[in-house]
Amino acid sequence: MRAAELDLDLEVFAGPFDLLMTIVLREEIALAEVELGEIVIAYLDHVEEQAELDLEAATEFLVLIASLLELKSRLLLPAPEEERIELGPEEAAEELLARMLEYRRYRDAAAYLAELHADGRRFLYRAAPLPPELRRVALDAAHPAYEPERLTSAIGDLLRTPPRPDTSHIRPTVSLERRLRVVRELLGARTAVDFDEAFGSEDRLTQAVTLFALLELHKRGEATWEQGETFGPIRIQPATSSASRPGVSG
Amino acid sequence: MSDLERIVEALLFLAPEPVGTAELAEACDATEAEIDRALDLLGGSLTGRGVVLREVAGGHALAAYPDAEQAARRLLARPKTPPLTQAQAETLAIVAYLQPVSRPEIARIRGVSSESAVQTLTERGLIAESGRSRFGAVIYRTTSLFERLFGLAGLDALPDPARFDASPADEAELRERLLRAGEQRTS
Amino acid sequence: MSDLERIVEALLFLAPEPVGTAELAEACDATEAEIDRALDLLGGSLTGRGVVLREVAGGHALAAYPDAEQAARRLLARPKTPPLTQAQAETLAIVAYLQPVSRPEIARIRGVSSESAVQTLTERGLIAESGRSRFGAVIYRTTSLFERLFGLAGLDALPDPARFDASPADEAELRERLLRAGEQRTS
Repeated sequence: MRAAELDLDLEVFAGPFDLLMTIVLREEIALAEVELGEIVIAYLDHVEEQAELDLEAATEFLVLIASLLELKSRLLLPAPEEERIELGPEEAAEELLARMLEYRRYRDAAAYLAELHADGRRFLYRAAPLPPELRRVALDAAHPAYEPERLTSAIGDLLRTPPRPDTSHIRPTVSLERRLRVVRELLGARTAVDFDEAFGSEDRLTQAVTLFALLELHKRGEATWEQGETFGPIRIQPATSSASRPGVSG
Repeated sequence: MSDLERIVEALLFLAPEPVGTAELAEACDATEAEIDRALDLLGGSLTGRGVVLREVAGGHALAAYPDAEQAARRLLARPKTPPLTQAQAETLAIVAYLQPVSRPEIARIRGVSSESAVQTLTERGLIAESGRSRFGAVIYRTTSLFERLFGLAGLDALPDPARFDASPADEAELRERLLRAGEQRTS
Repeated sequence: MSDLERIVEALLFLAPEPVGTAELAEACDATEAEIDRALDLLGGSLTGRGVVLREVAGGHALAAYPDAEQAARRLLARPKTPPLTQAQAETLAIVAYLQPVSRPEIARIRGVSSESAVQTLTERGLIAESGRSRFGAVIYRTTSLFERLFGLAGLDALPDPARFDASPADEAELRERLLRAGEQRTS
């Protein structure tokens, strides 16, 4: 169902949402008297009835309700004094006119582009791959085109991060919460993670706490992990991506 | 058909992208004037054939003769590319004329957020991100695919945008109407 | 040239693979005998042009006239060298300085997934897959084309990143420091 068809039963109005929008815009109903909160509640009720969220309809609703909210807030809140003095009806009209003219230019250019597109679409280009003998780049046809400095400065950019604060004077702590977050992020982006590859370069304490985090994730059913043999690689998978759920071993 | 013409035809047949005159001259070991002449002759000799010569995206390219489009879509099972929606066409026009242009600027001119149009145009390869503005907003440009699909020899082949401006009479009428509306509201 | 001949020429021009007579007949809504005749005429009319009609396994195909091969090699087998984007430059620098290096490692150092940069650099022949790590991740090295395009006599001719911070003593330390910086970026 489109948001516009949402049935409303409000104090000042009963009927579909888009009709309300229309009469508000025609100023047949004073927007100040419409309880926008009720509309939102009506919409949420409707969403709850539906098993799933129709993203397009939800977006449409948000756009409509947002524009109503803005309109209403403008009605309710007096404009700043100076703004009112500065912008007489004539100036306001001029400003609006300038914006409309600018938009119109691109609206009409858009119509022109749409025509070009309709015409250009009729021409089809070849998409066949090159014959194999032409696919390999000839090394002797290559001439220097890049400055090695580009690479050095790129490495420099990657090295140049604020230095790690010196924490040698305090006992190092590694937060379980943070390790949980790190592992979750990693698992969110990949289908499987190798422990050594991901955390092998961390210090021992971090590795240990990470292992704790893994135990926790396993307990919560968010991840599974396996180790084929003692000291062998540990493979971690998010729970959703693995059909079977091997236990912890090794 | 001269040897040079044959080779130019063969190169355009093979090339996956439009090829510029200078590149053709270099590959054929000929002058640009010679290439221009060969292209002229080639274009002429293709009249009435199944392949046409087009000048697009800063180069020359062969394309199938448009009347074969339907048969080609049947053979290659290629769906027709959908036409542009109003929002997409407007967004594309703004990027084409104002590039490089940021997303907030597009939204300001269109008066509505244009996220989904920008995204679709990016997915279709008609516009592409091209760095960031001073204020960190992603900025966009049109791509050479845009020029190819719209049959534009280059960006400068776009007509002067002033051509789309309202006539002075239209502008006067619009102003008049706005002023009247303003007066009604204040009275 | 008849309409059917034009359409057949257009279809063969577009098709990435040889097309059989029956498929052509279906696409053109014609009989196979009509297609055969159109193909005969088309083959004849292409004599002396830059594109020839070939009968190959599985059907009919257009191909570039063989004498154009040298020019085609000059035009098409030439490396593409558009300016590197920041993402590409960073990815290439990581591979150049740390090779062999795995994709996860590149992502960790850059703090973002670098799939598209890796793909573009691979397509342009600047880096290449070079086996797999112990954990099955693809690892990359730079290619000899890379050395050519950067005018490097060899990998040890890469400039020392000394002017950034203190110079890392060796590659292992450089790797360590890059990984640490990468982690700080993402944290």
